[in-house]
Amino acid sequence: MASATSPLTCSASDLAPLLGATANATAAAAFLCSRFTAISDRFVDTSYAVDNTYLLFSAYLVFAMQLGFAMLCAGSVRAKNTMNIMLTNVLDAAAGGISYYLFGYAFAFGSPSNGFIGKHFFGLKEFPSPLADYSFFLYQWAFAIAAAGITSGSIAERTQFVAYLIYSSFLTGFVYPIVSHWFWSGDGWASPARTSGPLLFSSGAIDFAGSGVVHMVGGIAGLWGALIEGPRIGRFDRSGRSVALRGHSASLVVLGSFLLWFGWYGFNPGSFLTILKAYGTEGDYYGQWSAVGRTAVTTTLAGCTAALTTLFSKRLLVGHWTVTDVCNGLLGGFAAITSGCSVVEPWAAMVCGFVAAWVLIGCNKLAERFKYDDPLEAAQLHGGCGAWGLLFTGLFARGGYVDEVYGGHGRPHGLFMGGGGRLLAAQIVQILVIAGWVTATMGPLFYWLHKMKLLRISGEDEMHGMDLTRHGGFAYAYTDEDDQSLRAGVMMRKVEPASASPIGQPQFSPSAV
Amino acid sequence: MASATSPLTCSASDLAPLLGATANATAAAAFLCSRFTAISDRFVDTSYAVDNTYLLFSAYLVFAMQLGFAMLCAGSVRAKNTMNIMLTNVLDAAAGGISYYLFGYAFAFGSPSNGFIGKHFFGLKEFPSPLADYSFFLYQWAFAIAAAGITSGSIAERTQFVAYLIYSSFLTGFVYPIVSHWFWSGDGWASPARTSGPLLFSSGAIDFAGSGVVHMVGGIAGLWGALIEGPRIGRFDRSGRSVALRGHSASLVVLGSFLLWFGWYGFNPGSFLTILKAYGTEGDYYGQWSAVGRTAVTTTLAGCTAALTTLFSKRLLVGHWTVTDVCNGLLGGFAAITSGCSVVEPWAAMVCGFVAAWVLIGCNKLAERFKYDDPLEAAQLHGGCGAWGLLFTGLFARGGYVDEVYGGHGRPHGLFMGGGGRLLAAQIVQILVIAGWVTATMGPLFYWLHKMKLLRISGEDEMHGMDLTRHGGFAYAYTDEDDQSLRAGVMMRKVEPASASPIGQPQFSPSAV
Amino acid sequence: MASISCSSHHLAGLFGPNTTDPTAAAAYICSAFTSVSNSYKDTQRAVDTTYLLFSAYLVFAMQLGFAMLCAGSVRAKNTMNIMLTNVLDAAAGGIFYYLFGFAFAFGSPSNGFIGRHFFGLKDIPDDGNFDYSNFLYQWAFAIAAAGITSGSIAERTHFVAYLIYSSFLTGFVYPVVSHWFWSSDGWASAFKTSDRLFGTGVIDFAGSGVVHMVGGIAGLWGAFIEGPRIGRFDHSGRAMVLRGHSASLVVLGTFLLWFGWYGFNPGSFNKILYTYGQPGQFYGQWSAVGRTAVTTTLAGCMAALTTLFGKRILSGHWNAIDVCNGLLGGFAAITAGCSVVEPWAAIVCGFVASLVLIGCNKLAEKLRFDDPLEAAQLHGGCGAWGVIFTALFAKEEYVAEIYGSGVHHGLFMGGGAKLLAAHVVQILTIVGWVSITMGPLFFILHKLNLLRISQEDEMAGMDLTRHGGFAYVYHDDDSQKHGVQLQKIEPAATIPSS
Repeated sequence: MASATSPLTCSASDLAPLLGATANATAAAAFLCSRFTAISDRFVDTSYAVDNTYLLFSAYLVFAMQLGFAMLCAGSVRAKNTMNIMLTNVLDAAAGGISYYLFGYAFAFGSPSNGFIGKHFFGLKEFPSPLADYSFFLYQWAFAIAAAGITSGSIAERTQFVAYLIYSSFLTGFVYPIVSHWFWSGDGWASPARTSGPLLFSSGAIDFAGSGVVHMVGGIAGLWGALIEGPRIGRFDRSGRSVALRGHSASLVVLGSFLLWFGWYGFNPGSFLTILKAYGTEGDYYGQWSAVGRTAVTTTLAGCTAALTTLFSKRLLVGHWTVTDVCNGLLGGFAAITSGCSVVEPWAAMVCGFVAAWVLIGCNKLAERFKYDDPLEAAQLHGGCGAWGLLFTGLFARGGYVDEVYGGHGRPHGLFMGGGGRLLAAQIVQILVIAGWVTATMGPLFYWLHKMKLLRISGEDEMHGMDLTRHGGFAYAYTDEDDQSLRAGVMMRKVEPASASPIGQPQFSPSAV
Repeated sequence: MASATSPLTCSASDLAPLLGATANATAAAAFLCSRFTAISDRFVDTSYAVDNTYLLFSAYLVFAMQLGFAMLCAGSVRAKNTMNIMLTNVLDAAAGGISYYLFGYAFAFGSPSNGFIGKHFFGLKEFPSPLADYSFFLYQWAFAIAAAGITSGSIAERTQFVAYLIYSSFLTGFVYPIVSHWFWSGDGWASPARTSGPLLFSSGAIDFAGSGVVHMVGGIAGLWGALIEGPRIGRFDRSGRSVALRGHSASLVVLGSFLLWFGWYGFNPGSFLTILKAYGTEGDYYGQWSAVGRTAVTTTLAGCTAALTTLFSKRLLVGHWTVTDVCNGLLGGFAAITSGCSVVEPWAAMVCGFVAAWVLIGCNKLAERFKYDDPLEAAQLHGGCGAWGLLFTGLFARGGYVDEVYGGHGRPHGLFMGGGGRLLAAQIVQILVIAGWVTATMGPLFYWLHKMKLLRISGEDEMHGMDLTRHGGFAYAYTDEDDQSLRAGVMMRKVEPASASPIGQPQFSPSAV
Repeated sequence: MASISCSSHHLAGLFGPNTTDPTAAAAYICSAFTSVSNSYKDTQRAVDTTYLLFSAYLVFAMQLGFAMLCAGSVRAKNTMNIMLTNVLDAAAGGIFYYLFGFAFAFGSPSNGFIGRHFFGLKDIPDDGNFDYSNFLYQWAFAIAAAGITSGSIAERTHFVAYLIYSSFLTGFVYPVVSHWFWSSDGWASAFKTSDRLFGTGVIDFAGSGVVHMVGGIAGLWGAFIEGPRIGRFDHSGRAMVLRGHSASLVVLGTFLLWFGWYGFNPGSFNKILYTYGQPGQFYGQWSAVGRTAVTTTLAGCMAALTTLFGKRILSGHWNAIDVCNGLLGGFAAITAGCSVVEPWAAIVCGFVASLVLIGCNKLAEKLRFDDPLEAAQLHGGCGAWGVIFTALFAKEEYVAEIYGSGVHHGLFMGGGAKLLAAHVVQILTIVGWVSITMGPLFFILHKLNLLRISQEDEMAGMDLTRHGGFAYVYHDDDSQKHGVQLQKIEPAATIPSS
């Protein structure tokens, strides 16, 4: 704002002498200057309105990703666990909303603060301020719940619902906000826009929309959860060979993937937060609006390249044209470009997507070898491709774009673009720090839940599916025609074996459906 | 832009003599004028930001139509081909992204160029320019993939995947961009906004959002594909009677139709590209923002009328209230209004929708008579209703609106609105040219694929469904509980009848799921 | 705009005779200011229209949400039927609202009861008050009301009855209610310039009463007159569960509704480029819009969590469907007050809303009232709570910013009871008006045997008997066709137990 308004200022004491001999020079100058001040104020209003419109609609798109996650997860698990996984996705959003309001946002962006954790705006107290508005809170909340959504995929189909509630609140309310404070807040120790101290390696880590902050955090948390729980029953047979446990609906997987793609246009371009900002001279056709468009283009190209690479690689490796693999490849490309989307050229985005597809394939091979079971490939996809994305930014970030987006001149940029190794060093530090922090917090949590027997469901529950045993029934009833009550009875028998009547009455209230 | 900035210019050399006797007239004038220049620049920035925000979010909505197509197609085919059709929709978007980036956009909008084909901006080189920004590229890409999506519906359930990849790249990368160059680029020979030569019939063809450029191109390409392939096995019985091959999920059809409706609000109103533009006097309540709203209203009313007309007609003709038919009618109304949405009155949109519903019903009758099989009625819907839409614009375009949208005074407009026959003549030329061009390019391509035995799958594959034979398995697994591996084995047996073991090992790698 | 306006007469006086040509200089400068002012007006309109249009698109997406929610909540055999009604809500609503609904609602100037201009969008746009974008936005609201009602009477209603009530509701009943509370001429509107109800008028910002209660109460009468579905209550009167056929569609629909609600509530400001107090401040309508999105989110989140734990205690399950309904109940409740309450109050609103919903459901069960989607309980009950909630918790500062001074604020916030009185009147009026219009309509349809389908049709499912076939064909191999589907109707088929 400040830079935009300055040349419009008008000082009556400057203008009056210029008008000098007029009848009432002071009054004339005051008259004119008051008009200019009014115009300047009007522009301030306009830019607030435009920027908030932009940010709010971006936040809505990011929120739509939660729907995408829900559908992707639902389609990727077996039908008997659909209700369970969808419930966790709804609660990510709901519990995340409350905890991010109460303290998560304060930990992340409560400035002024130290480099480690924020300490203002608990419960949105003294909000809004000139620095942050409600739309920014909403936007950040949508990001926070995305991280928890990623993790839920890794531990799907075998985790107790209570464990889910605990880790989700902890991740959204504490682990994730602190990471976002480090890299995105003006006070964060590794932020490239740090104002309260020197930049890390004079550069700061560039994680524009969160390959590390969101995707790696979610992916590594999932990695530990899935590792501690062990694979699902039947995922590896007695001789140790891997057996595919197919999801129950490819339509839902495609629906979810497209919704995530749709929402990613809020995630990446939206991370500019404002759109009405000139770069360099005012009145020029090139400004932040153009950079926003470029970010949408790089995002698109990275995903497209990754999808095509996956298609042909899988055709060669497996022999099938598989839509679910293509969808995962696509998402891997998006997760990778998220870090550098605003500071790379479109052709570099294609490089990013190409490598991301191979990173994902490699991680999946590795996971299979180590008998690691992740129903949604979430750790591989968001952890692996997210880490590649951070490296990619350190290699391909273009100097001019970095200067425009983060301010300053001659900032360190990508190694391959002639910007030296400082940015790359900062990116590597970011990868290590995120991996370490999430491991140090989420690892013990999952281990403790495991020891308390709160993490994994019983083998019997797992065989029957959690929907029957925990969530009041199966998600689908396509074939029940008139034997509805019979079917409900059959299902309930499984839950309560004591029920004597062959056609048991449903025990739960009708409104439970 | 020009209209917004011109009256705000302030020339110090004009103003200084007027201030004359003041102490320092030149300095005072320079002072004042510099302020006005700053204001003018600020308005330029603001309008770039507002217009880009508008265009980007419109592009996101148009992209959501790809999801709509995917769901509509998935629901309209039989369950055994669901994976196949969804994969083609994902790849439309992905392959389209790459090819449109590399050369499609250059062919379409690479100005300055000749009337036939563009020749700049390959790989977005020297982009952005004052004429076009990244947001415009993104918007046009979303349009390009829509055309390919239409065609995929016509040839669903019986086409080899490789054939699909070939025609899709060719259509998105070459056939469609050239058509869009003719009618939408400032250099195009039939463009109503042509700047590099005389307008066709002093009018140019008005195809505002692409009834012809997008829908007819996709529909006619599909017509040739489906015609050369022939109908699906079982579509017409031995005595030649038509047998309905029902899609597997009406829910997906409705989901897809609503998503397309949602996305159409980006497709039609978004085609204005800018929203901050005054018509006539500045500061008036009427301007492009109002025309954008009117376009959304005409779009809505055309679709609504077509849906209702279809509902009652089908009730009379068939005896059922059929939701899938109503959805198709709705989409037919949208495809028809797309051409004239910005230049007709709301009441005319209702006429458009009413006729579109009958055009679709007529085309379907005709298709049945000629034993033409199009699983999604795509050729009838997008080709037939699209052509009607072009005629409709030639009949009902209102003079005042045409002048506002395309500039100029007293331009030829609709025949029924007293605008003479020149616009109608241009529209008829457009229909003929598009039909001819697509036939001349896509017809031989499909024929060549047919001769190379690359077009149609084998009868055996078609009976089993492509999901099993080509895409690694069925899209749905609702009932598999613990006999997962057994089931997978059964499925694979169909592919490889040699497999002897009763419980076959899945042949595909676990990461394939 | 006043402060940019420039009077060349006044300015020429200031320049005085020493300037070579003071009149021309002043005119020159002032014309520049006038064009600045005009450009600014254009900018304002473009920004506000962009905002309103995209909000309208989001609200429209709610219709998709309703369709998916309804489809998932009914049995598979009635899926085509319910989805068709949702498509037609939007389509028929579009035509009727264009022809006269919008005119009844906002055709000003008019009396307090009903509007009478803009039939068929004549004279739209009019001088900056109403533009096409306003029509589109209000249309999306109107079809939402009809969508609510369709849920209540699902699975047992004649399609023709559906067409009749839907047109009547969207074209007449709903527009009149929205005229009362939202038009500047409406007798109970807080936007009224004088003679406001109890000196304050009703604050129903985005329509807990106008949209949700109208839809919910219409559904209540419909479902009440039709009676419960076959098999919903057994011979001894105990409630049986008729489970919906797809929880995935329910969750999909719920998330889409949540997504669309960001157009419904924050979008109801209609404008975003509007200053509160002094221009040039960071705080203005753009901030209030953001706050509204936040209160909406928090109310829904809290209601979902409360329902989760409440139902766990009551029924022993972690039930996704119930959580979704609780969530929507929270949204329906916050809709009235979303713009004028603090975020913490929204949490209170959501907490109570979920208890209201649970209570209403218990009551419905006791009274043997069958509503397949809980629409009457959810939209009627939680909507009414939302109207009350606003009268208790509306904050003075926010009310003044949005409605101007003179409108009262919440009882618990020290604003006295006048607002509460007005809101109680709103609830009673809406209940009364919808009952005397929709009640007789449903009763006539019932008497003419146009309301409820035959028992046979109901058992077989309407998709087979009325809509040309079942919605799903998953296991069609090559012998597909109607034979397999029709077997399901013929009870000869044995069902292998799962």
